[in-house]
Amino acid sequence: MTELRELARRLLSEGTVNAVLGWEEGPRGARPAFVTTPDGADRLIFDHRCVHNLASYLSPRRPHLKRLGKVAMVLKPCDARAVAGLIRETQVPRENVVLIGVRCGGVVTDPDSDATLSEATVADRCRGCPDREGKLADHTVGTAGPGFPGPSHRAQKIEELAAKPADQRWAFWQAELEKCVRCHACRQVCPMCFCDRCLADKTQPRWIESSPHARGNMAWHVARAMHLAGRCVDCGECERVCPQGIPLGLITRKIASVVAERYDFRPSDDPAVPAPVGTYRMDDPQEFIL
Amino acid sequence: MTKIGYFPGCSLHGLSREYEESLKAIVAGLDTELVEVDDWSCCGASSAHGTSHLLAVTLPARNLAIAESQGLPEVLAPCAACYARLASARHEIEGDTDLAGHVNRILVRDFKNTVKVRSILEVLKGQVATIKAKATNPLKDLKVACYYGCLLVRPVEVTGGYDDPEDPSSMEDICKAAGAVPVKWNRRLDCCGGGMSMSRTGSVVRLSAAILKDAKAAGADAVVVACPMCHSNLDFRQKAMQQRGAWEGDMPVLFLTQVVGLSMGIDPKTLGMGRHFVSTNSVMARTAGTGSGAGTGTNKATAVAGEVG
Amino acid sequence: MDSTTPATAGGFEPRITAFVCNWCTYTGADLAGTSRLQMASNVRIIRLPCTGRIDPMFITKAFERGADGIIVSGCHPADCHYNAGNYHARRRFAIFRELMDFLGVDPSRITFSWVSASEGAKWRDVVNDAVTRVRALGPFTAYRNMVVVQATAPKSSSPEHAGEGEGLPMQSLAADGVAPGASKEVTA
Amino acid sequence: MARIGVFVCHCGENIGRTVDCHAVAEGCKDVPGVVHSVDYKYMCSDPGQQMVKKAIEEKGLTGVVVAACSPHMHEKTFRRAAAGAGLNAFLCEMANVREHCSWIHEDREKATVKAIDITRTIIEKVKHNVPLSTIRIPVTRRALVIGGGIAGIQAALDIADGGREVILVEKGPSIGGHMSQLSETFPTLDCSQCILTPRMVEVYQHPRIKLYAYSEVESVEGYIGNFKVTVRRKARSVDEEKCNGCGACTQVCPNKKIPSEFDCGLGKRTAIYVPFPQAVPNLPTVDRNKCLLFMNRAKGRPDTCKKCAEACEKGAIDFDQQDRLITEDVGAIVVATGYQLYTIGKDQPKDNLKGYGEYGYGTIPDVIDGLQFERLASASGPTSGKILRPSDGKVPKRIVFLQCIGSRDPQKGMEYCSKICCMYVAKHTMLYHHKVHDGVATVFYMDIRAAGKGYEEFSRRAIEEEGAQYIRGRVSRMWREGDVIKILGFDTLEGEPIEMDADMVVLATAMRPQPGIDVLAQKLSVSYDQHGFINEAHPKLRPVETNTAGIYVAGACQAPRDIPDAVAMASATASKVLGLFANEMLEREPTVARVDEGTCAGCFHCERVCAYGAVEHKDIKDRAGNVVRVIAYVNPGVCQGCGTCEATCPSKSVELQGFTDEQIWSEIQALGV
Repeated sequence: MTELRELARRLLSEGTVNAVLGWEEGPRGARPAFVTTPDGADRLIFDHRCVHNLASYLSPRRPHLKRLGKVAMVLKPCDARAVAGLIRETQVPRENVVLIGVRCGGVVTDPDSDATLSEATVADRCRGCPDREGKLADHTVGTAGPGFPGPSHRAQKIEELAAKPADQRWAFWQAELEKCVRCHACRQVCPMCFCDRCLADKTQPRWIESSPHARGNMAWHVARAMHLAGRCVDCGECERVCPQGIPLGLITRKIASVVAERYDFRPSDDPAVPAPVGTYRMDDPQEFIL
Repeated sequence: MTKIGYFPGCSLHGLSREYEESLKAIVAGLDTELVEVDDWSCCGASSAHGTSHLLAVTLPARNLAIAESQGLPEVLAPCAACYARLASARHEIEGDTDLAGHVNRILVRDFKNTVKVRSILEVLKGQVATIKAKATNPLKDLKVACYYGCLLVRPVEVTGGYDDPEDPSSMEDICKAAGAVPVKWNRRLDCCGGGMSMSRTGSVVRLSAAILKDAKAAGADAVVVACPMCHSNLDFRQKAMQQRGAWEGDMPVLFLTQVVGLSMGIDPKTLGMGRHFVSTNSVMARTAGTGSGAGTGTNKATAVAGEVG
Repeated sequence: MDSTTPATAGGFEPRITAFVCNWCTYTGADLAGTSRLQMASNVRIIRLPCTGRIDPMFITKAFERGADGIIVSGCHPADCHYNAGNYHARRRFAIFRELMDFLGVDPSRITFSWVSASEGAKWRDVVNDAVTRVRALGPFTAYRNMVVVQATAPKSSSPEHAGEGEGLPMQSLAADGVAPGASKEVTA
Repeated sequence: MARIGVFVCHCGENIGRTVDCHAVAEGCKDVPGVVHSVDYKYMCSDPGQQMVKKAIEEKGLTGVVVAACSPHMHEKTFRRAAAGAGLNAFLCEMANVREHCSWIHEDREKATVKAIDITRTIIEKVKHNVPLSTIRIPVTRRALVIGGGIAGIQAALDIADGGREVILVEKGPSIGGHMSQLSETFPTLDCSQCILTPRMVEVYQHPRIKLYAYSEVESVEGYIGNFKVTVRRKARSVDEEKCNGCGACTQVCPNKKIPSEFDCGLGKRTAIYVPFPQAVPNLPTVDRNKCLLFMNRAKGRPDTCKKCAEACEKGAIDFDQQDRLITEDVGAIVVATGYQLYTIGKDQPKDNLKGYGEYGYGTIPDVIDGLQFERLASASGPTSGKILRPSDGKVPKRIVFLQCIGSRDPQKGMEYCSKICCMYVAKHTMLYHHKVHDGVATVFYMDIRAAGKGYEEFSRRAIEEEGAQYIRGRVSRMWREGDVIKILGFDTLEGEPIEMDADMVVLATAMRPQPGIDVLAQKLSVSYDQHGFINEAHPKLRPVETNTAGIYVAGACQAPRDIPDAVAMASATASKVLGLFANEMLEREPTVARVDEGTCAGCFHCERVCAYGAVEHKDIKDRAGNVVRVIAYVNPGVCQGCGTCEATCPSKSVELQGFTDEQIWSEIQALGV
């Protein structure tokens, strides 16, 4: 923690950055912090409650970045994958941001103040997390916790769901998708959703019906899943912020496992590694094509 | 010990008993156990498919249904004609659900057509390594002309293409494993006259004589067959050929199972070597070799009996 | 009753939309026409320059607007008029197909095929097989009537997921069969 | 508000027989936006087109839908008609109710319902069409001809004589193709070399033809008018400038036992060789697989034999010569790669092809194919024109010719007829009769196909005057007894099996395209059929064009062809190419992609999927000139209109004109329940 603060104070006092994006203690738990003065650096904290993916603040669409100018950003290794995605898709020039990587031991699901990190409360995505020390960082601080063994509960649920007959899966998702009120919080929080005008807002033609009935929601969640194929870094924010508690992580993880199996691709924190959609191999599997 | 269904067919219990005798003799050596299809009936041969297609399919289907109820995944039909009838019935039923339904109604049993039909070449070809290993008496100086006839490797859709229909090699491979020396000759796949044996003996004499001449010209000491019909036309008819001046010499005609038996050192009597019309003494002389129990003496008496039969 | 496909007793005839590429499958369908190859009349073709142009949104929209089945067809790999359109399409649809299957849509409702300009007969077989397959599956009212479902189902105030960290209605998965509060489909 | 005109065509009875065209016209009347809906017997006829023009002028139509045949047939016709009446051509679309409806259904009621559906989808689409103007792009007025056989030679000469530059690429050491291997040609029996070599010399001396022999096409990029072709000039190990073609090197080469490809293996050649006396270019080539020096180098041993270099006064032999890659800009490409003969061997290049076990899989001596017989009969052949048996050099007194070997035989993989065999077998019987007067030629045939000019008379002459014995039937088996070939066949006219002896058997084997044609077709992104023959754009109306604009096809690479066909097609491609090069700029379909700069997020997925590199980065600057955003820009000249970018773009900010999302969406809506 102190190492992080020292670094932030130095960067701010030297003027290399105009602000440091990190976390601070909020009234109901950890919350994102924008530190702009050297002594403000003491507000910075990092612990198992810092669940947010700050990368979404880097998207040029967000006003914060424009106003603040050059920033430094504290990022967990999983967040680094999101930053790499933004760099890969020419949204953030690498030189415009200083990355402070923190060694991470896993975080809980919700940043509530009294949350304690344990086998029961750890976020599902941290189970079996491969790299608790990110490579994409200018500075790396903190000490990595032991981490938690896999496999992730969501993977088991996906297996369960996949094993059920099609009509039961259909019924399950009907029940879930029907609850969606199309608040698009999942879109607003996602670092990879940086389009100026989203497909869901395009009216001519309206591919995705705007009214929040199951049919329109199905089109929206299909479009979202297809756009995230090979790009979603599993930061879990969409599922956390969904007011209706829809298990969006199941969809993104299912797509991620399909992409991993078929094209041997896992999101990486190296911007040079191309995402699978948009590339191809001559011998891609095509067993489903007559 | 692998189990395989066994469909003898009328010839192997009749005119070509030696084919069954030699088959049963060598099977033990190949750690295979023959499970005869119980209460098997005639496969229909050429007469059935001459009269009615449904009859030609249902007769073999009955045997396949029995084998299926005995839990046999595969059935060996050593006689080429039985093999052809059983295999083509299985092929036709598999491709035609209406026919399958009709056959089921006639057989009054639930026949799912799961039994695979194997020819003697397929089975022995699969055991070439064992035959080579068990060849205690390799038939080094026996030159053989392997004769396939018309049904063993054709039609390729029915046989599943276990051997090239135009340029087969399985019988040669088996004979080589037995130590014999297959010769290169031309009429391996020519017709021997087949079912015309009785009705148009003249044709059989002409066709079979041409085959024997070609084998002789290629320097064969014996012709090897795997079909009772071919055997009877080539062996039994040699006397008629001589009477009609179509063929002078005499060429022993052996069953493939007998060749394998000899190489295993099984004594000729058990292999039914004496049952042929054309004496097989010349073969025994070449294959006596060091094999145990290969006494030539016994052959004379049985050969004579064979002559008369 | 025309051509080779016998109508089922109930007389249900599926509506199938085909998204095909202009250079190979559309021309293959033309060839099937010039060769007078008879086929089921349930398929309506929408022409696109390349399978690379075919967007998963087309398929969800077609299902929404009443299609019972979809055919997506284009040039064989390496034959694409635009060199690589079909390679991109192959990846896109491999993922889309698994997604729809995961969401409960029977994958045999969507037929993917490569049909070249000289394969008129193959196009006829693709069409006839797809029509037979979708006819057996019956009308896809489950998709186009989703909007109706919401009105009839009880307000799903299912308590089990409130406050649970994962936001995952565990009970709904454990329960065998239809999750509580889910739609009671009104089958046509 | 749209004012759409719908014109339903009966197409004589092609559509009218199974589709109630009047009902279709009536069915579209009530569609919102349709102000004119009629049906007529022949829309593509002049009166039909006049109807369209009159309706556009009188009713002020803003869109035209012609429900008739496939757009591949008459889209151009009706778009030209619409443009003639002042309506932008791209506001006119075709609804395919013939190939996709009337021809493939018989139930009139169902076909009519389907026709109405198809027409309605196109009506909805046209409502969202926008006027487009054709794109004009520069044309490189130089042509590439691939293949130096008679077709390639003819195409190159015609284009060059038309005043345009030509690059002729030939894979072999010399041009001439299979025609140079023939002795005489049917139906006039004039000597093949005598009519071919002048053309070959003409190519060599033509100022506007650049000949790349012993070269292959490595890669092709670009599109009509702007192809960039890379040619690999394979190393001959002979310097073309220095060599004067004296041939001294070929005399001294020690390795003389190599089967000559030109003589189909009947003659022998040296490691450094000139394929045949009249070769153009007259340059020797070192066969690096057979030259002792290169074989040693391959094993890392020092060079031993350099006899050819020592014998060469000009010092033209250069063992260190490497392949050279040369890039050429061309505007059009003619594919003329010719054919190869099917072989009856056991292993075949494709698994759907089978050999002829019945004829010994090609292992029986003195059983040869048509080209080998040509080499025997040719004066420059291994036997200097005498018909001798390859096995023992004796004169064969009985030759049996077998027609349709591989051709018209679906079990072997080729169900088509190879067109030329009936004629060249008749020719062979004549050549044989002229050279061996007491020889008996027997031909087993199924039916003689002699449809060309003077062909029937030619084959009758072979039978009636030259004594060829024609037996209608096939040969079931063939084997060798002693030094005689036994033939077992059947005479279907006599109804009797036949067994006869032959001293030599000539198989008229099927024509297949050259090996590697599929790789070349993929480089050119041209489609080909299951045998490998290149697909023409339309068998009747566009036989020498392919579906890829700017790429034409001539000769036996498109289908079995005889020499008159190949030459005619070659001249046809030349006229197409010269037509293309007639004007400075080339008009191109404006169906290209365009980026909506307002909503593009600059993620550049589109750039990654574009196969033509048509997407560029464009800076959006504010008034002060500093860059605010970087977005995608599609270069209309380069974009080929595949639309993959639009399907990949998450925010749908790029629109492919002619196939925009709105158009497709409206087509899907029209099919809605």
